[in-house]
Amino acid sequence: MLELRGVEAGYGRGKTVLFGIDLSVAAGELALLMGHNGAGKTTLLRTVFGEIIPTAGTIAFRGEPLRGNSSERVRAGISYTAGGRAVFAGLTVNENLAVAASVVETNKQKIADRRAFVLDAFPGLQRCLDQVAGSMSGGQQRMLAVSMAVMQEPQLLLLDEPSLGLSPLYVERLYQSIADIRGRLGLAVLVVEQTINPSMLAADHVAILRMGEVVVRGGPEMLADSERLWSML
Amino acid sequence: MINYLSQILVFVAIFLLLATSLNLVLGFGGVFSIMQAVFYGVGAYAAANLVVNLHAPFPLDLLGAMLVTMALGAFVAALLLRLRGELVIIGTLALQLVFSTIFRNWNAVTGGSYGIFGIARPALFGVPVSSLTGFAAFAAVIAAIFFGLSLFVARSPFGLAVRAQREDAVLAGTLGHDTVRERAAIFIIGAALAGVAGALYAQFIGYVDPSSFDVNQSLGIITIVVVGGLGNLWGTLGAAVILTFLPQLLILLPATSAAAAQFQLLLYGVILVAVVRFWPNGILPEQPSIRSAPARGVRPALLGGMEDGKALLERLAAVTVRTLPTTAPIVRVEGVSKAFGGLRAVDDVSLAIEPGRVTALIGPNGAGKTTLFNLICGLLRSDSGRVFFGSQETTRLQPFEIARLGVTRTFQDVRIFPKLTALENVVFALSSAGAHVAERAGAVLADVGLQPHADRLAGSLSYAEQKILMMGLVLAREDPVVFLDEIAAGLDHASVRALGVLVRRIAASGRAVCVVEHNLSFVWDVADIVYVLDDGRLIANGVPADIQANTNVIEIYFGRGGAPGHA
Amino acid sequence: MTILLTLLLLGLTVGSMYALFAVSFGLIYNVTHIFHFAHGAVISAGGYLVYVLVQLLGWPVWLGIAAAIPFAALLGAAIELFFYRPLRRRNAPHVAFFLTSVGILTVAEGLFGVIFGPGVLSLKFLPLAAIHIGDVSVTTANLSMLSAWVFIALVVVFLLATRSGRFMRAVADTPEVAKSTGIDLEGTYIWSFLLGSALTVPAMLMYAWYQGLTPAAGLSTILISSAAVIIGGRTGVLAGAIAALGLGILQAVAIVFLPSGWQDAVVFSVLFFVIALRPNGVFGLAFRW
Amino acid sequence: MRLSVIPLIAAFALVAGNVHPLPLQAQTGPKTFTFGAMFPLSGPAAEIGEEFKRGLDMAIDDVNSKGGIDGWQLKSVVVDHKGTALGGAQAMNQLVNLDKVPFVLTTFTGVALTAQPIAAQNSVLLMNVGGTSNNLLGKPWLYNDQVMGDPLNQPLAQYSYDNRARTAALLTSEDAYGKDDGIAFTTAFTKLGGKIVASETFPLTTTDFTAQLTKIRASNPDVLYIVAVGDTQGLLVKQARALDVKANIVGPLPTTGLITVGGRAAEGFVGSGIAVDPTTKDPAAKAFLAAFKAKYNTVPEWDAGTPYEAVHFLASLIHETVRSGGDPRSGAALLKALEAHPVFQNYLSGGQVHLLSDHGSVRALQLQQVKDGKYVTIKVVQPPK
Repeated sequence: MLELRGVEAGYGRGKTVLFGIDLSVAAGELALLMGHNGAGKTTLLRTVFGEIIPTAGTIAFRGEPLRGNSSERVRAGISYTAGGRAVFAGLTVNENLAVAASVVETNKQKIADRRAFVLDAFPGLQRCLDQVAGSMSGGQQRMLAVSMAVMQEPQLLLLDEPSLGLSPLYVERLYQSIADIRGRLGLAVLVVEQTINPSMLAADHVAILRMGEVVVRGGPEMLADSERLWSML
Repeated sequence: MINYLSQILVFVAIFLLLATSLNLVLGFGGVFSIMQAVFYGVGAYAAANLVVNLHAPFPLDLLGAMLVTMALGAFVAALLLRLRGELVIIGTLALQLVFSTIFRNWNAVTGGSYGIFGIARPALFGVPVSSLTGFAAFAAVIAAIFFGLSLFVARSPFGLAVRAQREDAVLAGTLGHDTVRERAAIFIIGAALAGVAGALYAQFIGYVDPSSFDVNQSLGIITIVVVGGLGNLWGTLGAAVILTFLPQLLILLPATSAAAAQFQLLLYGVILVAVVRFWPNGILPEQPSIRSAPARGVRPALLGGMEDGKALLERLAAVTVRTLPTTAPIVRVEGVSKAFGGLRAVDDVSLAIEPGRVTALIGPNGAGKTTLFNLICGLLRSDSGRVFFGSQETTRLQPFEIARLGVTRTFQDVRIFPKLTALENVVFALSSAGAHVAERAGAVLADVGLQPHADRLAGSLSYAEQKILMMGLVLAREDPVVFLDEIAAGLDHASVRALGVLVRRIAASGRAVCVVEHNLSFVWDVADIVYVLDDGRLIANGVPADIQANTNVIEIYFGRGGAPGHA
Repeated sequence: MTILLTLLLLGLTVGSMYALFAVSFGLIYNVTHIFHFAHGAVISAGGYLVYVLVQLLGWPVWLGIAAAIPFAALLGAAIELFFYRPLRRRNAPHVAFFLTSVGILTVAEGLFGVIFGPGVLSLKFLPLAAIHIGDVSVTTANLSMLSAWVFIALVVVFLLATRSGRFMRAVADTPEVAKSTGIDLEGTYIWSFLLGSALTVPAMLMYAWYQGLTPAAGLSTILISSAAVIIGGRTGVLAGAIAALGLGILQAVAIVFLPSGWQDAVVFSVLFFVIALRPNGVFGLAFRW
Repeated sequence: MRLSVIPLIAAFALVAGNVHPLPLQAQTGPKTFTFGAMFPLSGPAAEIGEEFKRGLDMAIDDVNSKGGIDGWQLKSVVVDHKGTALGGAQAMNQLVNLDKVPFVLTTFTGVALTAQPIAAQNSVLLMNVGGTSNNLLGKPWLYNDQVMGDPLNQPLAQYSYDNRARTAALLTSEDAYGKDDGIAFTTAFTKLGGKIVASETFPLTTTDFTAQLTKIRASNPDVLYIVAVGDTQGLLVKQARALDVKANIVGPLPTTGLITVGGRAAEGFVGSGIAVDPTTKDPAAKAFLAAFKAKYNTVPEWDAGTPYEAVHFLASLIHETVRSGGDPRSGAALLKALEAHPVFQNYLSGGQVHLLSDHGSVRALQLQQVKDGKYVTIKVVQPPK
C-alpha cells in the first residue's frame, strides 16, 4: 500500500530531519513507528501526507508515486490525524464528523452510513454528538480526531501519537477501535508513538526511528522488552 | 521657479519628517500604526495654539508640539502596544477616526471646522522667516536635523534593540531587553517627529484645518514609507522626494475636469499595490546598523563554502570558554506548580541547578520540561512555589529582569533574529552587557568560525550555522547561568558530540548549566545530574547511570511494556 | 419619548444594514484572516453596476440586481485570486495584505471618481418615502434594511447546512486541522470571497437607496462593518452582526446626548476601547456561527 | 537598485522644471495674459466646480473672440483645490510661483483664507467668486464678487418670518461656510423675533443625516435652514422629506445638485443667492444669459455668473492698466486699476456691481423656489443704496 524508499526530508536550509528512510505498509497492516520527540516521526507522516516535499527518495502509494498536496492525497485515500487536539473546537462532534466526511463524499446517505459505522467503532462519541468539540476531554477529542479520519474511509490512515496524554484505559479503547476498523475496512495504518501500551502489541510491524533513521525493525515482540528498547534509544 | 521649488521643498521636508516618523515606528519598531496623521495634526494644532494664543517664539512652538504629541503617544502606547499586530492596525485606525472628529468639533482648541488662522511664521534671531525661499531653507534645516537624529537613533544600540524586538520580542526579552518599553519609546519618538512636521506645516501654511489630518493622509504617509523601504531611512528620503514631486507632474494633465484630481488617488493606489506585490522591500531594503571590520587579507567571498556548517559545528568543541571570575549562583526551584486550564503542566517541582555542573531535565513529550524552563526564566508565572537565583527571589520577575541577573536561555531547536545580521545578533545579545560590544561581538564570531558570515542575515545562514550562531550568543553573554533547550535536535552524531563537549566545557568554566533534551545519549554524555519529569511531576533524579538503570523511569518513558495498563 | 423611539427604530434599521455589511466582511475575515479593506471596492462596484444597468440602461430592477450579485462575487474572488493568493504563496506578512487591500480600495475610489464623478448619484428607481407607525416615522429605505436579517439567516443556514459552509466554518475554526482533514484551504477562501462579496449587493442597495452612491461609500461602510466584526470577536459572523446592530443603535441614539458632530467619535471610541480592553471581542464564545 | 534613485529624482526635477518655462518676454503676435483659477474639481463640491468653469471658459472665449484686450489674449490655468485649505495653499503656490500669474479667481472660504496671505506676499490680486464668509472681508489683495454671509441670509430669515415661521432648526456642514452662514441666519432670525429650536451639524463627506433630521423633526420647527454644498443639498432634502420633516426648507446658494439629487423632495425649497434676471433689459447681461442658454440649455446660476463677471472685470483692469502705460502682468498695477475704478458689469441681472471699502460687493439678490423641478424666482432683493 505504502512504500518509502530512501526518503530524505527536512525543513530547508540544510535542516534535514529524515535520512534514507525505507518503510512499507501493506493493506490491512498496522505499522508502528517508535521514536522520541525529535526523531523525525511527525516529519515522516507529514512527508507522506504531502505537507513536506522530500529532498530525495520516492514514496509510492498503491504502486504509484505520490503526487499533489494534502487535499489531493486525502482524496486519493490517505487520511491523517495530526498530533494534539486535532479537532475543530468550535464545531459540534456531529459537524466535525460531517466536515471530515464531506471532503471525500457528497452523498448524504453514504455519509450517514459512515457515521453509523464510526459511532459503532467509537461508541464513546454517541452521547456527545451535539456537544462542542472544544468542551470535551482530551481523550474524547483524540477519539474524535481519529474518527474524523475514519469518516473519510481511507485506504491508508496516518496517526500521529494518538495515545499521547491519554490514560492507558483510553489508549486501550483507542487501539481497540483502530483494530476494529482495520478489520472491517481492511485499511493500512501507520502509527507513530513514543510510549508503549500493551494494546500496541497488535501491530504487525514495529520500526524504531532514531535521529531521522530507522535503526531497528521487527515484530511487536520487540515492545515487550523495554530494557532492550531503552538501550536502543 | 525658485519659489515653486521652494514650496515643494517645504512639502518634501514635511513629508520626509512624517514618513521618517512612521518608518521608525513601523519599519524599525514593527508597530503598524495608521494614526500618524493624528500626531501630525496634534502637533500642528499645538504649535498653532502656542503661536497664536501665547505668541510662543521659535523653537518653543516646536518643543511644545513635540511634548504634546509625545504625551499622546505615551497614552496610546500604554493601551495598544501589547496587542498583536493586526489589532494595532485597527486600534490606531479607530483613533485616527476619533481624532478626525475631535479636530472638527473641539472648537475651543482646534477652532472646529474653521481651523486656526493667522499663524505667524517663525522668527530667527528676531528676523521673521517670511520669504518662501527663506522658509524652505528653514524647513530643510529642521528636517535635516531631525532626519539626522533619526539616523542616529536608527543606528544606535537602541535602534538595533527596536529592530530585534520587532523580530522576536520573547527572545529579545530573554536577552535582557525590556521590549515593551522599547516599543513604547520608538512609538513616542515617532509621535514627536510627526509633531515637528505638524508644527512646520502650521507655520508654513499659516492656517490649520481638519482636512489635512484625516485617514487619507495617514495612508499617504504609509505609501511613502512602503515605497521607500521599511527599515531604511534613506529609502524614505528618496520616496518622500519622488512622491512629493509625482503629484506635481499631474499638472501636466489639464485640470479641466474632476477626473484629473482622481488620478492622483489612482496613482497612489496603483503604486502601493504594485510596490507591495513586486517590490516588497521598497527602493532600499533594510541595512544592518553595524558592519564587521573587514577581515584582514581574507575576502569573505573566498571563504564561503570552504567550511560547511557541519565542520564548523564540530569545531565548536574547541571554542574558547572564558572562566567565570566569580562563583555562579545556585538556581533553586521550590515547589513550583503551573496549570493550564485543568491541565497541571508542572506540579510541585523542586530542584537545584548548581554551578560547575550540567543538570539535565528529561521526560516524555508533554512532561512539562519546557514549561518548567519558562517558569524559571519568567516567561510564565507560576501558580505557586518560588524560584531563587542565589539569595535573590525571581519568582515574580519579568524575563528581561531575570536575564539581567546573569541568565542566558536558548529556545527549542534554534531561535535567533533572522532579519539581523550574524554580527548584529551577537551585538544585540551583548548590548545589555556594557562596553566594547562590537569588538567583543567580532571576537566571538571569529571564535565560533562565523566571521566570514558576520554581515549576512542570520536567516540566510544554514541550519547548522544558525545553531552555531545561537551558541555564539550564549558564549558572548558569558552569563553564569545557562539554560539550553533541546540544542541537539536536528543534528548528526558528530555535531551532537561536539556540542556535548562544548556544554561540558561551559560547565567546567564554573557556570551552572541546565539542559532539556530528548536525545538521551546526549544527556548520558553531558549530564552530571538528571531530573526526570512525568506529567508535570518530578519522579526521579540522580546521576545518569542510576537513571539509566531505573525501571520506573524506563516505564514512564516507554510505557509499561507487557504489563497491563491501569486507568 | 417619540424622538427616542424614532431614533431607536432608526438605529435598529441602520444597524441591521450594518449587520449585513458586517456579515459580508466577517465571512471573509473570519475564514481568511485578511483584513479585507478592498471589500469597500466590491461594495461600491456592485452599487454602481446596478446604477448603470437599471438607471442608465433601463434594465428591470430585478435583472440589474441579479446581474450585480454574480459580478460582485466574481470581483471579490478575483481580488483573492490575483492579489492575495500571490502574497500568500510568498508567505508575505500581514502588513502586505493590508496594504494591498488599502491600495485596491484607493484605486477603486479613484476609478469611480473618474467614471461617475465625485458627487452623489441617487437611485431614482427606489423611491424614498415616509412610513408612519403611530407617532414614529421611518423611510422606506430604512424598512428595507430589516430584510438584512433574511440574508443573514440564509448565510447562517448556508454555514450550517452546506458542505462549503461547513468547510468555511472549519477553516475559520482551525486552519491547520482543516488542512490535515484534507479541506482545500484556497478553495474555501475563494468560497468565502464569493459569498461575502455577493452579500454586499443587497446591503449596498439598502445603503444607496437611502444615501445615494458616492465613490467614498465603500470606505465608510467598510470602516463601520470592520469595526463591528472586531468588536464582536472572530467567533462567528453573528457576533459581528449583533455588534453592528449595537453600533447602529448607539450611533443613532448618541445624538440625543451629544452634539451631532461627535457621532463618529462615539462609534470609534467604542472600537478603540474594545480593542484595548477586550481584544478578543465582547461576546467571547457566545456565538458559533 | 541603490544607485537608480538619484537619476530618477534628477529626472523628476528636470521634468518638473521644464513643464512651465518662464514666460517669454519678447513675443511677436498676440500676447498671452495668463491668470489663475482655483476651483473644487474633486471632493464633495466638485459638481459646482464644473459650473464655475463654464462661466470662466465662456468669458475667456468672449474676450478672445473679440480679438482679446489691447492685444492680450486671455488664458486661464485652472487648479483643483479639492475644497480643502491644504489644497488651496498648494494650488495658490503653483499659480503664483510656477505660472507666475498676477490675478487669481478663488472659491470657497477656507481656500480663500489660505490663499490670501500668499497673494498678499506675492502681490497677486485675488478675486473671490464663491466663498461667503464674513471673514473674507477686509483682507488686503482679496476682493469679493459674492454676496456675503449677512446680506445672503437676512432675506431668508425675513422670508421665513414673513411666512409665519417662528421657530427654525439649523442643519449645517462642519466647515467655515456652514458655520458662518448658520451664525448669520441665526442672528437675522432671532433679531426678527424668531427662535432657533435645534442646531445640528454634519461632516462634509457624510451622506447620512438621519439622526440629525430625527432630532430636528422632534423639535418640530416651522422652517429648516440648511447649509450644504452641491449634491449634498439634494441628499439632505431627500432624507428630510423621507423622514417626514414637514417644515419648509431654506438655505443659501442652491445649486443644480439640489434638484438632480433631491428630485421631488426639493420641491418648495427656498434658496437665496445672487439675483439672476432672465428678463433683464441690460444688453450685456441679456447677451450673456442668452449665450449661456444657447450653449447649455439652461439659465446660468450664480456659480457660472460670478467667474464670468470676474474675467470681464479682469479684462477691464488690463485695459485700464495698458491705457495708463502700466504692465498688466503686474498684480500691483491691476490692483491700482481696481482701486481707481472698483466697479464692474453685473451680467446676471444687469447694472453695475460696486466693490465696497471692505472689499465686499453690493448687488441684487434673489430668493428662488423649486417648482416642478425648476428654480423660480420669487423675490428680488435690491441692495441698500
